[in-house]
Amino acid sequence: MSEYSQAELDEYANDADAWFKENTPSDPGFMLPLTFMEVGTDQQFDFLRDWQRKVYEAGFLGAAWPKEYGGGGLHDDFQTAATKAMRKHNGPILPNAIGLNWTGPLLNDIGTHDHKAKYLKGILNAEDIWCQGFSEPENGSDLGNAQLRADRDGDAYVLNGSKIWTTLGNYAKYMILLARTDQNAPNKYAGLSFILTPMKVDGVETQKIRKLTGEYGFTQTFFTDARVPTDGLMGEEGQGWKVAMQTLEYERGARGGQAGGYSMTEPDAFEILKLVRKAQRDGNPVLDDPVVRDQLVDFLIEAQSIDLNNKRGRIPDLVQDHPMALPLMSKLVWTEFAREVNQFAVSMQGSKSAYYVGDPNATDDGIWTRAYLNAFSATIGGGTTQIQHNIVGEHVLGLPKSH
Amino acid sequence: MSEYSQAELDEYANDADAWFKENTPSDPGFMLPLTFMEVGTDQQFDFLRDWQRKVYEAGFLGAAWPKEYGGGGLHDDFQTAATKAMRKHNGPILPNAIGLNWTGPLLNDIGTHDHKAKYLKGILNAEDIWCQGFSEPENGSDLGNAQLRADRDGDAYVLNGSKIWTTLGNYAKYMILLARTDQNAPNKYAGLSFILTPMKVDGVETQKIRKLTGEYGFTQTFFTDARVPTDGLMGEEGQGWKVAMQTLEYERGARGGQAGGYSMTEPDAFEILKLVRKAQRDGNPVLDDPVVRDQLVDFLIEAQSIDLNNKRGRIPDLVQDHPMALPLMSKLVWTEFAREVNQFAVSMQGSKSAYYVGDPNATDDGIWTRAYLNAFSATIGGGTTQIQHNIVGEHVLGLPKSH
Amino acid sequence: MENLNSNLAGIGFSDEQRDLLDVATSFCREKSPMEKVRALLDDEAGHDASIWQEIGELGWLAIAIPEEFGGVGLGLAEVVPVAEQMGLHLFATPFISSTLAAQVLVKAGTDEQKQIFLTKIAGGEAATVALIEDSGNWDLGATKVSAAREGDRLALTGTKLLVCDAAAAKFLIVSVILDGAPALVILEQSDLPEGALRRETIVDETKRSYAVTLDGVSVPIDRLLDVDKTKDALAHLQLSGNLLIAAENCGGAMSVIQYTVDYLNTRKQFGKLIGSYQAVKHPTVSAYVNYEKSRSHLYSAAYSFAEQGRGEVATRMAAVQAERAISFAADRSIQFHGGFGFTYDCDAQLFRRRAIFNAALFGDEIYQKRKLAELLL
Amino acid sequence: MENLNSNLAGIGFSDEQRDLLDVATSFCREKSPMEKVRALLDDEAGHDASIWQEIGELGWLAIAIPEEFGGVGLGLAEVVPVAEQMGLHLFATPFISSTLAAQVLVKAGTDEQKQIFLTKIAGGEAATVALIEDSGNWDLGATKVSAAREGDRLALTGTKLLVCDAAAAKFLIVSVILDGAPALVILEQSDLPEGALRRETIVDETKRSYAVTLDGVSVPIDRLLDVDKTKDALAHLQLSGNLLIAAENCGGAMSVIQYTVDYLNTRKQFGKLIGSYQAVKHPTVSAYVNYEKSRSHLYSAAYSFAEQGRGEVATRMAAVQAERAISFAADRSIQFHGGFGFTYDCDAQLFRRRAIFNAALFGDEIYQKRKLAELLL
Repeated sequence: MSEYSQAELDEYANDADAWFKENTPSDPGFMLPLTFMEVGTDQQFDFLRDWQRKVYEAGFLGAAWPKEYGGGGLHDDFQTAATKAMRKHNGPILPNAIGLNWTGPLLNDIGTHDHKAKYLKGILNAEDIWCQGFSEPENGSDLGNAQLRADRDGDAYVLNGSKIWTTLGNYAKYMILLARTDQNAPNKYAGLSFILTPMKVDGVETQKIRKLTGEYGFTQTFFTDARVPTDGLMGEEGQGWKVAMQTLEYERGARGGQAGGYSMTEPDAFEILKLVRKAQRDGNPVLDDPVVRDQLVDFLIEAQSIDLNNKRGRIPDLVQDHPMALPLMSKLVWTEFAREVNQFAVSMQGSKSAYYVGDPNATDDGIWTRAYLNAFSATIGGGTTQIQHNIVGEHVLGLPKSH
Repeated sequence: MSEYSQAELDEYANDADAWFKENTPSDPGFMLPLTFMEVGTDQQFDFLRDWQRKVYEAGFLGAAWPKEYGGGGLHDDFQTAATKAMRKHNGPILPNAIGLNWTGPLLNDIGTHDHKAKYLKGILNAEDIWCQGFSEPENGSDLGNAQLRADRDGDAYVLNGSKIWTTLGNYAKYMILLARTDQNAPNKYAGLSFILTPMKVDGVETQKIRKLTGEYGFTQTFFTDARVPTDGLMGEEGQGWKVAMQTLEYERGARGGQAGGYSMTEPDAFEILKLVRKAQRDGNPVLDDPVVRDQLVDFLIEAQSIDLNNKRGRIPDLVQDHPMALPLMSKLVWTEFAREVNQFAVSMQGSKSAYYVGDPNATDDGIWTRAYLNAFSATIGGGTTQIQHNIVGEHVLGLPKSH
Repeated sequence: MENLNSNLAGIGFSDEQRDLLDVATSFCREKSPMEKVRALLDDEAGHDASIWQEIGELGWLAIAIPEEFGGVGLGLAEVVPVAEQMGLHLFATPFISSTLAAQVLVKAGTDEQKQIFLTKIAGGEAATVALIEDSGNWDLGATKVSAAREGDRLALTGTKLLVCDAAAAKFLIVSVILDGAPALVILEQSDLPEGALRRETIVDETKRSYAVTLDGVSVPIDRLLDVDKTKDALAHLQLSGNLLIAAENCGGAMSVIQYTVDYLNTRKQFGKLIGSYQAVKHPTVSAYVNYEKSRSHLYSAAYSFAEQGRGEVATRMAAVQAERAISFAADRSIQFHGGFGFTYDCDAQLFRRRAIFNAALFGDEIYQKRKLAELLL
Repeated sequence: MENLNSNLAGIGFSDEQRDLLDVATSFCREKSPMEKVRALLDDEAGHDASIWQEIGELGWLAIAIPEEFGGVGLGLAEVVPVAEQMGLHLFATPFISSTLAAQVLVKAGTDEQKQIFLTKIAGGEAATVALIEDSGNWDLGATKVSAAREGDRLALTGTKLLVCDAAAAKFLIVSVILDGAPALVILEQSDLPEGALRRETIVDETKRSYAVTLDGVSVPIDRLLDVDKTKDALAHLQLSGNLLIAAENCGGAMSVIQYTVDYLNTRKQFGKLIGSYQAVKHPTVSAYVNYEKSRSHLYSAAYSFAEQGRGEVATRMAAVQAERAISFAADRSIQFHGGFGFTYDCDAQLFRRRAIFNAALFGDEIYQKRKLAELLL
């Protein structure tokens, strides 16, 4: 990353601010998803893909990725400024989350020149949507036990098995796949490899999964003698577990290198306050109730905790004792907060909480109940809250393993 | 237990009511313990021992134990009526808890005639104080791993080792002891025996343990080549674990046969309300604060839960689905409630919560803070709250063991 | 202090309750297996008319109706075990709606109205109550829907929301303002013009509720319930609704816990049954402990329901504890089912949605606790 | 909404804070090992006079005092790391009391008073503030202790409670009512008659506090602080007290968590380290997460302390979160130490008692949250 002057950064930040102010789309007339895991219709997907391409082409996505592969070649601080502007103007989410936040950083860190040339630009301009194939139906949390077979046959792997909870699986051109290449490895981890896998080949089929909200957004992917090129191998054969763990560190924010922007809107104390300021319960303004006010203060304190944790994490002197603590606990904290605050929002509606998305009497079109139910995708996916506790306990506090 | 008429029961209940009304001692001029685990001074102990003897001699303790061994020979319902009267008049606790609630029922259920003749009356009249020797310093929760040795030598066991958390250990004449009689048993449980052990013999020494409250109440007991008669063996040699488990069922209320009365005052919503009604926080009556009122309602609901659980447990048709659930969860529920409600009581005092027992400005002589700290004796002792969760999970819900 | 003591209820269980619990346990298990519940989610009516007829024939609708009007002459205490077992199986019927309509008639109907309408319910006809309005006020007397006298008729204006089972009901009892005071009016289904009912999109897909537009509806004056008894009837209705909802929620809590336990005992991760992990086991135990407390409160409320003061305290406590029990149990059930928990196919969501919907009808936990503070502190 | 946004603070960390954190970390670790803390529990003074002198020499008391009065000229933001590290080691000194007394003088002292008394504190002399009374009012202006003008003197009446470090303090700053309005008066130790100080029995045995009887005490009028600045000074004192207490609690939380973790990593039950049981591990993680949040709030409060609005919000949030962090961590630490946790020898109780005591001084969680609701909603 290059040196830069404060003036250059300021100019870029101003440009970004002006661009997002000008170009952030207003209400499209249909409900937009709050996270990339909630893209349920083609209409939503097309809209968000266009939006991502626009942001990229304006120079506000991948600003710190290498120029030769489609990035901006700038210092990280530039992308940070662009993302801040996007957030300020409430830009919609960027849909290609797995590509932007996981695959891209991984390619930049350990990919070959060919990998980078082939994949990076398509990630940024949303031409190539990526999905992730770690979980299997029988191994949701126990990723190391993945059973999908990848048998080498010449310059191809022959894939057989199934992956589940594939976000955007039906739109994806590529998958990052954790597969078993060695059935006889000395332990379950040693038999795994990490493969960049094309989705649009024979023998790969996706099937939509209906979520507890009644909507769609995930798929199960079935592999039946699907042949994919071996040049998609990341790391050595048998090192898939290590690569997958590295990938999860990007997800948890414990490693940097993400393209920028955001693919989820974080739970927002402001939004809750907006709801509560207008809400009536039992015929009275919610804010008249001291008990509700007290609970609301709890949520505002917690929202500030999340914001301040993020900011403190960038001050090395204030995280010296446990440098990895804040990134490793981040997912745990915000996902549980999202669940709780949305549950609270539901109860703030009084009798109106009976309604669901689609009823004309539903408060804010029913998004609060939907958001509460959707919140489980984050407390479960990407390592359940229970597993996050193990991670913090073992990796930060040094407590013994639980199993 | 004999047949009886309602008129007989009514007369007995009236007598009990009249007796406790007449004889329940008023304020002795020093602080009385709320549970038998909190007897910290000789003054307290002597007072409570006298009280127990008086209750027994009046016929209101052990009413349902066999007449030939010092009991009243009446139906259980009589003792229940007497205990109710004791509670109604706020009688002090009965100190010989291990004898009345654990040893006595065990002797009645599986003891020999000689055992009963030797021990039961002394339990009831508080002549012979009993203590319990299950936990060891290295095995607080893992009772099955007890290491105290009992080596048979003629008609004596030679005891070596140490027991801890012995309530009233320094006053006790006897201990129910879980000891290892077989070092080579096929598993850790099979080597254990359950022995009624005299405390006033050579080689047995007790040492007081200071509690987190700053007071005393427990001892550690050291055995050094102490010789005790083998006729104290309960059950067969090597069956100690089974006998100990049976004993714990008396403790948890999962088996009946206790002598009656009570050795702990239960957390009481009434007492908290008394405090809250008079308390000031920040210059204002506590009850003016809607947030406090809301929390207080939570505690009242929970206090009712405990009371109603106890009552429902006596209606077989209402516990058909899980007959053991209510007794097995009882300890978990009330001990945690006691901790929480006393913690709440501390916070209700506002700036006065800074004071502790002994300061003239302490609210109610500081009993609330002391009660909160003492509450841990119950959430830890007799199987921690964490272990109680395992018990309910495994024995009631049928969930798999955790270790 | 004495005041508190006298306000806290005991518990008991009658032979009639036991008999009804027995029969409801097996009937609900047999008639409402989960496949049936699932099949009815997309059904317009939302319940099986032939099973509803069976329920009528069993006499369950007659339980709390006086004998002189074709009823059994028992009270809501005996209805509770039935509602509990229905909740346990997410059994969709207009049973609670009809029972509540009957209770209103018992309290405030004229002799003639009782003769006509109570007899209908006792005989197995569905009915319901129309109470909630856009204000969301749970005080049932605070209605803005109005009735005006026009000769010997009453002309109604306004809209009622969340009227459960309105399409199945042969008649509805509607709370209105008449002459400046709350009143109750009986509407027959035929009194409603076409389009007066709009099926609402509600979070609990096992249930059916409707917005009912009353503008232009007019009924004869003899449909007006005894105005002098309206206040008492509305108070009774508030508590009756809470009691039966608590019963449904309590049953639902047990059901979703058992559903969770079954999964924890079969699903393995990291080579071990997930129920062996304390991070999953202990909260499941907490959920179960909540349920057991809730059941104690429920049957205490049933036992003391008719008693002044105690009955209200016990019922509101039961409502709070049951809402907590099912909400927490279902929330944790979704979580502990992992990825499957996030799908529409996992039944945990049905119970979570049920809890949200039920809380909306007669006042949620926050509301009940405020009432309890007024009663107890 | 804008209002809320402008009230929420950011975070930053100055070089001076970093330097003070470094030196305080090693000094406090060295001077206040747990054996020393334990030894001081039974000591009448409760702190080590020679170490207190060292602290004076280090210049820590001078940190937030202007240079013209012998100080370093920084603010409370730079005091926070010191208080945090003291809290971490349960380091008993009159540091916070003296710092608070200095803050009052900075805000409302006359030039002459500053010259005399601020210089003393900057030079290492202990002082304190006497605020709390029998009413328990945390509004520092609501005092009933009164001062009456008698010629060129002020005669005081009433009793102050929970005056920390009153015996060690060379002078006390007392809040009183004078001419119907709050005022502040400096008392030198020599102004107090024999027996005016009574050591109180407090829950935190590491600290010393006193009831101070003021009846009959009289001081020259020049001990009166600037009455026009009293209101601001008291508001500043409320927040300063909360900030430093939050720092102490935050440090204490980390300490008791580490103490717990050490035990969980050595104690075995059922053949396994107890830290491997999720029922123990996960709540310990929750305690730790609480602590990390608390530290973020603490340094945000330090950073924004001087800012109108934001500073108060950040400080009260920090106070709430720190109280929760240490209370929960210490409560669970007692529990997870099992039988040992129930003994006087287990250090967890020291932290639990500390949390209770600290909450009493400048308003507990419930109080702070009410203030926050007023500020934010």
